[in-house]
Amino acid sequence: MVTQVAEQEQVVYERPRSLVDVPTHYCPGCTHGTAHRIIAEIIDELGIREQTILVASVGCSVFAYNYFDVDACEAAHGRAPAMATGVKRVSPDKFVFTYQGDGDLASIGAGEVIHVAARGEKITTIFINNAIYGMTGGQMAPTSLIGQKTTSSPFGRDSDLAGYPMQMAELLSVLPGTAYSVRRSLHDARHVIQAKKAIRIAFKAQLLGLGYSIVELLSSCPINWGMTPEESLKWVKEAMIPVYPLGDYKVADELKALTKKGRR
Amino acid sequence: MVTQVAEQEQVVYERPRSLVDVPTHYCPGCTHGTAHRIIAEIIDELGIREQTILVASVGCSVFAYNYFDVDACEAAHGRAPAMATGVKRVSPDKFVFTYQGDGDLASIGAGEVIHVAARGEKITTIFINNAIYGMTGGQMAPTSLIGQKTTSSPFGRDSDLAGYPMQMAELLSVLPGTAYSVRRSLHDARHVIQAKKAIRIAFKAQLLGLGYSIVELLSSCPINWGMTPEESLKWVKEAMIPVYPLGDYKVADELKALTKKGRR
Amino acid sequence: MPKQLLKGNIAIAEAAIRAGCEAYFGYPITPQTELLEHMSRRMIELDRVFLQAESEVAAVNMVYGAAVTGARAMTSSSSPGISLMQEGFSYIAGSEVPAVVVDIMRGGPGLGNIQPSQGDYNQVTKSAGHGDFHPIVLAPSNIQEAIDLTVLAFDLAEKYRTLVFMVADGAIGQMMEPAELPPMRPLQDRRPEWALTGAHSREKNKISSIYMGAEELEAFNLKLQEKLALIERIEIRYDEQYIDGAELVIVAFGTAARVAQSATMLMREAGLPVGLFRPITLWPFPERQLAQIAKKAKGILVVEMNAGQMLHDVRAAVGPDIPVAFLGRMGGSIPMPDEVEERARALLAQMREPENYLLQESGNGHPSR
Amino acid sequence: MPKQLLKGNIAIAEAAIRAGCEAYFGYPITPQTELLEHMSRRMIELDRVFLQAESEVAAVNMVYGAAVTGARAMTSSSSPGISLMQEGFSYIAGSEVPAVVVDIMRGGPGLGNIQPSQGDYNQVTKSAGHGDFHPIVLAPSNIQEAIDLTVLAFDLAEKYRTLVFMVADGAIGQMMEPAELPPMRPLQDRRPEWALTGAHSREKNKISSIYMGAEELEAFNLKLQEKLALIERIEIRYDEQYIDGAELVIVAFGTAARVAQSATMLMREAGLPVGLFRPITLWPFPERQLAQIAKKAKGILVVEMNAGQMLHDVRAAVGPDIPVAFLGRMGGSIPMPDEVEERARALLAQMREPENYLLQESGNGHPSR
Amino acid sequence: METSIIIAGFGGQGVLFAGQLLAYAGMKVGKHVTWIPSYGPEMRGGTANCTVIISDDVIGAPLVAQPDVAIALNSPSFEKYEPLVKEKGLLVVNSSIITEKSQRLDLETVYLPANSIAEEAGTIKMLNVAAIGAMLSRRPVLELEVVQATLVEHMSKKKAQLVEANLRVLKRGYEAGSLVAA
Amino acid sequence: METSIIIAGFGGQGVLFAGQLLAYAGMKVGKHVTWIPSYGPEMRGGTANCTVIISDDVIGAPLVAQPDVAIALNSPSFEKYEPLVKEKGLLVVNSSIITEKSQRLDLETVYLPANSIAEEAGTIKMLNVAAIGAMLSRRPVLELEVVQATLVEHMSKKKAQLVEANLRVLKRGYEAGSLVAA
Amino acid sequence: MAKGRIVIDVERCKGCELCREACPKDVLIIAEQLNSKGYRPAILLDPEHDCTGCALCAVVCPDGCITVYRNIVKKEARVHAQAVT
Amino acid sequence: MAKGRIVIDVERCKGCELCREACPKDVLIIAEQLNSKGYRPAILLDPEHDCTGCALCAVVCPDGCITVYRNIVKKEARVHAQAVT
Ligand SMILES: Cc1ncc(C[n+]2csc(CCOP(=O)(O)OP(=O)(O)O)c2C)c(N)n1
Ligand SMILES: Cc1ncc(C[n+]2csc(CCOP(=O)(O)OP(=O)(O)O)c2C)c(N)n1
Ligand code: SF4
Ligand code: SF4
Ligand code: SF4
Ligand code: SF4
Repeated sequence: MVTQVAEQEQVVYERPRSLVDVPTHYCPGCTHGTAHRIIAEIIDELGIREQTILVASVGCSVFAYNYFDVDACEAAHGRAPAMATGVKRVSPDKFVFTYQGDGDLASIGAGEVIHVAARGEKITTIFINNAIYGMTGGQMAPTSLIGQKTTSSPFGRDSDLAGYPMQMAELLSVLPGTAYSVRRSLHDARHVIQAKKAIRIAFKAQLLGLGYSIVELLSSCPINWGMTPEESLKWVKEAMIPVYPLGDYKVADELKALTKKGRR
Repeated sequence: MVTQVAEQEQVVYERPRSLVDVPTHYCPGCTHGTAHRIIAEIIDELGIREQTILVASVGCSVFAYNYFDVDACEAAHGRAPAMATGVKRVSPDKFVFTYQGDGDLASIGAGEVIHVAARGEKITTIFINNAIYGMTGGQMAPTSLIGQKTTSSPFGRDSDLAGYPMQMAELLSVLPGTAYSVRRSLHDARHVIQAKKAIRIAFKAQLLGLGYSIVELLSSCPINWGMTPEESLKWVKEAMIPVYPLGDYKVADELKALTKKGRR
Repeated sequence: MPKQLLKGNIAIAEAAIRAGCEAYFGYPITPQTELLEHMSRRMIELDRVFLQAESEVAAVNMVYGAAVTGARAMTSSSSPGISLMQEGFSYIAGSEVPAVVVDIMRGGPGLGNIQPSQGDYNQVTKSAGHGDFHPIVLAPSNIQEAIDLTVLAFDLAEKYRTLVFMVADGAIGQMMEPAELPPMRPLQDRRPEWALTGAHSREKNKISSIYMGAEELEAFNLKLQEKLALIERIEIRYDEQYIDGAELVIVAFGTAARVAQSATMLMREAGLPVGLFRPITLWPFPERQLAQIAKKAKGILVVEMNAGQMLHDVRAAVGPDIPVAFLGRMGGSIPMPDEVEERARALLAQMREPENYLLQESGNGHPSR
Repeated sequence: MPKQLLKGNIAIAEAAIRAGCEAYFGYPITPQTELLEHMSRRMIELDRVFLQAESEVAAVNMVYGAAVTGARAMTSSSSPGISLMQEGFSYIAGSEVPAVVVDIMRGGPGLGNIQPSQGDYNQVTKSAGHGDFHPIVLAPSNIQEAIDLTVLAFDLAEKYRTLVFMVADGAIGQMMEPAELPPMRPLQDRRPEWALTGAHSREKNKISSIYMGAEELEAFNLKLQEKLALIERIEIRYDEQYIDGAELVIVAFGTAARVAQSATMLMREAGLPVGLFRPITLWPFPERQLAQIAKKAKGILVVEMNAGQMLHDVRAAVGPDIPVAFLGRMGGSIPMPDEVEERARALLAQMREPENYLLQESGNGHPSR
Repeated sequence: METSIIIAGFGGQGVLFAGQLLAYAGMKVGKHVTWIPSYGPEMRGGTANCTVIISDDVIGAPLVAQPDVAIALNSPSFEKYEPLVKEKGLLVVNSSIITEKSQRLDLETVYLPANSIAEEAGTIKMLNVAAIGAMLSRRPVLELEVVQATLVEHMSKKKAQLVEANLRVLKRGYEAGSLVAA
Repeated sequence: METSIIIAGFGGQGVLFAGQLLAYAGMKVGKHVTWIPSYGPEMRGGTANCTVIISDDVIGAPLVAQPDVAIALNSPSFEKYEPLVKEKGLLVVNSSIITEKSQRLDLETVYLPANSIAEEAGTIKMLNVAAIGAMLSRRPVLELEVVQATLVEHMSKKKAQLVEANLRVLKRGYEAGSLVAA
Repeated sequence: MAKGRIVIDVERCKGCELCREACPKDVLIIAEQLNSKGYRPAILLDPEHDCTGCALCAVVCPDGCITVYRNIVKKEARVHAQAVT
Repeated sequence: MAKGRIVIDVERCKGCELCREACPKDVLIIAEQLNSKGYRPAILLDPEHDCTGCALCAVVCPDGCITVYRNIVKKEARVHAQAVT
């Protein structure tokens, strides 16, 4: 369906250079893909592709290292922050980021992420909170909502037995080594744009050597939620945001300026 | 040196029943001993000795199970909260507490303690913060102070390389499953008495089934700090308290009453 | 109970429940997850303990906690998760409490993949953690056996106050077969007297794996070794098929044994002198039994879904006098019956002209393909 | 360099530094801690990377992270910590990056104690994690050798892009002996081309242990097994003493070998035909070399500080034709030379009246005392 | 006698249920059966498949390199399994969405417009049942009646109202199968 | 010739340094030496000890069941090691704080008031050096001069001003050792 | 003449319909025929040439299938900026 | 006659001196001779019978070596209460 391109036309949106030109394995409508795209857009924009090292994690994003056109490795489940610490400590001039799901970061990896924040490791984490374990087929995550039915909480999450949703952006903001900790959502265009802004600032936090930065992104899992992509985004907006308020929980003074004046 | 006891005399202080009558292996002046004593006093006072199960941890308190006259087990390093979860889940009618050092709880065991707090496990933790690894001979702990010289931070803890002191009482108070999270100190009689008050409330929190309770106790390590017992308590007061402010960080409403009116 | 069409993971979970499992702690991992999922429903319905732990490290230590109170506790995982549980296993062994662990093995090393494998043989039989101990390791090769061995696992764990593993590969975890579940057992009405139940009108109980003095720890280890020796004497289990007159004996366990069985049947029908020896306890390994059989045979073919791990135990058992060949598939590939038959026929041929034999024998444990 | 009186842990740390170690990540644990402590001073002085990790799990994954960038990285721990690193080891093996690990073994299982032990033999040689792989395992028996093997460890790790262990017991970690340190090597000036250094004017590099398809993962495993086979062919190291004319050959490694050596010397002086065979690489195990020696001897005595772990490899190597006895101490007890001598003399005597022999032979791997 | 059947298609095409239907039916008449799904990343988006073995005696491997029967419900499956089917084996092709044709002369091939048949006699979702019907017409491993009875027993209660439709689709698939020229 | 020496006492009594002093001295004159401390929980409060072996050829085990020499600086050490010393071995007892006497007739025993000697000639902390002196007087494994030289070399700089005192204490210990009746 | 135009990579499209949802002008529909992956891709249906090239569809597309073109008209530069920022 | 009196378990005492520090009346001193553990224990030196039985020494003793006795005098009950609470 290629059509003539008129002279005066200009491209106002296209796939970012830092995304490899292959189809992803993500389910239709899964916003993991959206997160990938905006991260790649920022890598392009900041011109750091050739100095970036991605530490992928274990979850549906396990193949992220195939999708980003940057040097990449694959950590053990939950250990991406530790692995990224190893990478960064011996390569301080590189830009190092982890991409982790909520099972990976909040459950098995809670200790490691707490400690990179406590140490103020100069790395960045993009944290995909979809309130469930996607890869393994929809079990309860520490981020699942009270009452949420999953394949391992068939009667709905009962706080008496399974505890309460973990608000990681808030928790990590308490630690002194954290330079930037915010929560955004991917449920519509406006929020995607805001998420992208936050990612830019988080990346800059590392480039400025300010410490640990993390952006929590509320994301969808249509398949395991048993919803259509459209219903999923509605659920993010109406069910998740009330439990996971969007906002800035820690912003180092050096970054305040950036958050203010718009796009750059 | 037994002397005649006059008729009208009364005993106003003696070793608690719940402490086994053996000498401890703790170094002279180490306030681990003080913590043991006041815990045992509360166990006696609440009359729960026969329903108590202690989950000891790995640290200088590794032999705590020899000192408390209660059923006890010994967890792997850092895993006391997980082990206590296993104990409590199958014995909901028992009183279960862990006794952990700062290396055990804040370093290797950070993930497990975060999760008992997130789940609101009905267990209690007595957390001994002595800003160092005692058992292994004085290495840096996540709680060591900036500039503190230890056998693994010979030039003093440098936050650029080794991060910042972790304030666990504050961190754990953020999690919804935590019913009670406070910090006390053992550096003088007045504070020991306050610490004992806090332990009483923490224990009641569990007995009332309110969720997870933890009392962080600032403690001394004369041997590894290279100080006399007396200097050590001074250091707790003057160096540690400024970094680890004493206070109540989370007190469930049901407990507010207890904190108010004095002793019982 | 009538037979039902049951999925391996679910059959094991339900069998554990009927065997009186009071507490399950686990963490999701393919290809084991349905086991945890079944527990998440049934244990809650039965008002028993189910908890999805934050990690495998936490899960095994929760099991340890439940076990010291004398409760029947279990966990399940797959290869990477089993690696994370090693310290916990060692503590459980060091404090002699009963516990049951199910390992539905997948392809390794590392993240590898989630396809069927037998790559954890050494990890579970030789070293489930630091220090000198062995868990009892049971290896079913069909769903019915998986059910029966699950029940046995709890009984052995309690009888010897030891760690018992049941290991199967992803294929057994994922497949469905008709099988019969055992009746529901009543839960134990009270806890053993060594257990932690509160020092109520008795001396306190202590459970730990610490023995600071070298002498005490050695004494404990000697006691532990005696127990293991006893288990080696009386708990060995294995299965034989077509062994009479078998010149070539195929040795395999789990899914590999099913495959070998198909091949063996076909070859026997074709009149070839082939038999099958299937260890059911991987530890203790049926060393003497296999040695006996080897005496009568002319050659051995070990078939595994790994690089040749049980192979070492087979070699040690049968000695150098009889040639041992190896057929191994790795990374989630399952050997096919014709593959086994082809190899077996070749070996039988070679037995007639032994001189070529050495050429054909696979190196020490490495797949010949 | 002149000889210095050096403590094992510190000698190993300093040797690693001089071998060009760029990054150390570890967690304190007795009897290994001085190694970490030395690193905490020297690495910082040299402006290299030292980081006390929050746990052994984190430490091994930090090493993994440093290793994928091509940096010379290492960690060290003791038994319980080594158990916690198993998943990480498996990932490192699965992605073929070089890394060095020091295990100063202590008494197990569980928390056990902190006294010298060789109880991790199986864990490091047979199964350092899930899946099919073996690290190279070096076992020094004195401080000088510990230094030399540390340097070798880094070279082998890089040469084969593999995991290399150096295992010693607490005695070697804690004792002081005169030894010579190697000269300081310059750090490598640039990273290998497979390493992650940023996709600058080249295609991106990917390092992972995932091979989703069974075929791919099997292909990888075959490649890995070939590499291991190569190592088995050319990297075997061992030491012999008084082997000529030895009727009884004592087999031991590490501290047990030192003890055996004292005993052997004394017995030789007394004119008894005793020799010592000391494996230096525990994996690959000097199977053929030992088999050769066994051919000429009448009996074997294996001495270990565990329940008889290397014993299995010795048995497999020498076969059933020669009797193999075992002397093992556990839980931190170190066998004493006279103990070994006593046992050896008894065995020599029995060799003259073989009929009693079997009675005397210790069961499979369990200490006879 | 042992028959191995591979059923493959997109995630949504009811591949696993179709396989279980056969396994349950086989069990009903006392045969040995195994059912094993492909599992794992294929779960995401891609294709799913399962292998069913129905046999008169004990079944060894639950998986086969070369199935006696392959039912391909989409093109990727056709491409993957068409070459693997045993000589003289049966290949059922969902011609509604698979345009390719098999070049193998050693196979018995049925081109079944499963989607349309299902849509006509029931709902498009039942295309899997249609394919099963067609297969049974060519390989009477099990009697149609047995499969029908099994269908009735095993359709989850909430789907009960769909049973009739499924039976119709099964029948039509069976008929179509026997008609369609090889 | 191989001599094994165990030195034991309270944590603060300089047991480990005393052992290293001998090891360094042995090394200085080209002998084979090993030094190994007790480590671990004894660290807490309790007693410490170390084993030194000085030999003309390669040393096997760094630990011995029965030492040639035992230097007991406190009662627990006396109780633990007095029975273990080899026949005809040497036992040095810090009589300043050890009241017990050895019942063994097969030993050479020196009761040395180490605390008082140290306090007189230097500071009480140097009691370990006094004991070494006494031992050397009975077991000339090493020349006194060598040990003196080693002491000078190895006393950490900041303690330099104490060297003289230590040398005095060493000498007095040596003299006392040769005087005190066995 | 439309202000904008989009090109959808139909082979990569998974038919999640999020772009259709996002489009303020309703110029996107889901095709009848499947692509080779078995999905029904989104396609541009723009009879009245309503596409403004606002790029909202591209912003929400999880699979980065959409390229957006627009005729340069001063006053719109801002819109665009904001849209892709 | 003193208001109070303490008994110290000298064999358990480790001579840390914390009780001496805590005592408002300075009636505790450290003994010259070592106990069997090699520690110099604290002992009660109370010539002027100054010990009030306030129990502060016992409250700070890490090793629970001190038992405190006091003559019952109404008005002091409160002090005690507060002291041990
Ligand atoms: C040690 C270990 N435990 C468990 C697993 C299985 N596993 C793979 S991904 C995953 C969780 C994925 O959920 P999440 O992190 O939320 O990411 P998502 O798939 O939802 O994007 C689990 C438990 C594993 N691979 N390794
Ligand atoms: C898995 C494991 N890692 C390390 C150790 C060694 N270790 C024993 S105690 C300890 C830390 C003790 O410090 P802390 O928890 O602060 O307690 P403290 O001794 O200061 O009271 C360590 C690292 C161990 N026993 N197990
Ligand atoms: S399972 Fe969920 S998280 Fe994973 S790719 Fe599919 S939709 Fe996305
Ligand atoms: S080392 Fe420190 S913490 Fe441990 S007992 Fe001694 S003083 Fe207490
Ligand atoms: S959002 Fe993208 S993937 Fe979804 S339908 Fe539109 S173009 Fe296709
Ligand atoms: S506080 Fe206790 S241990 Fe310390 S000196 Fe006083 S009585 Fe002794």
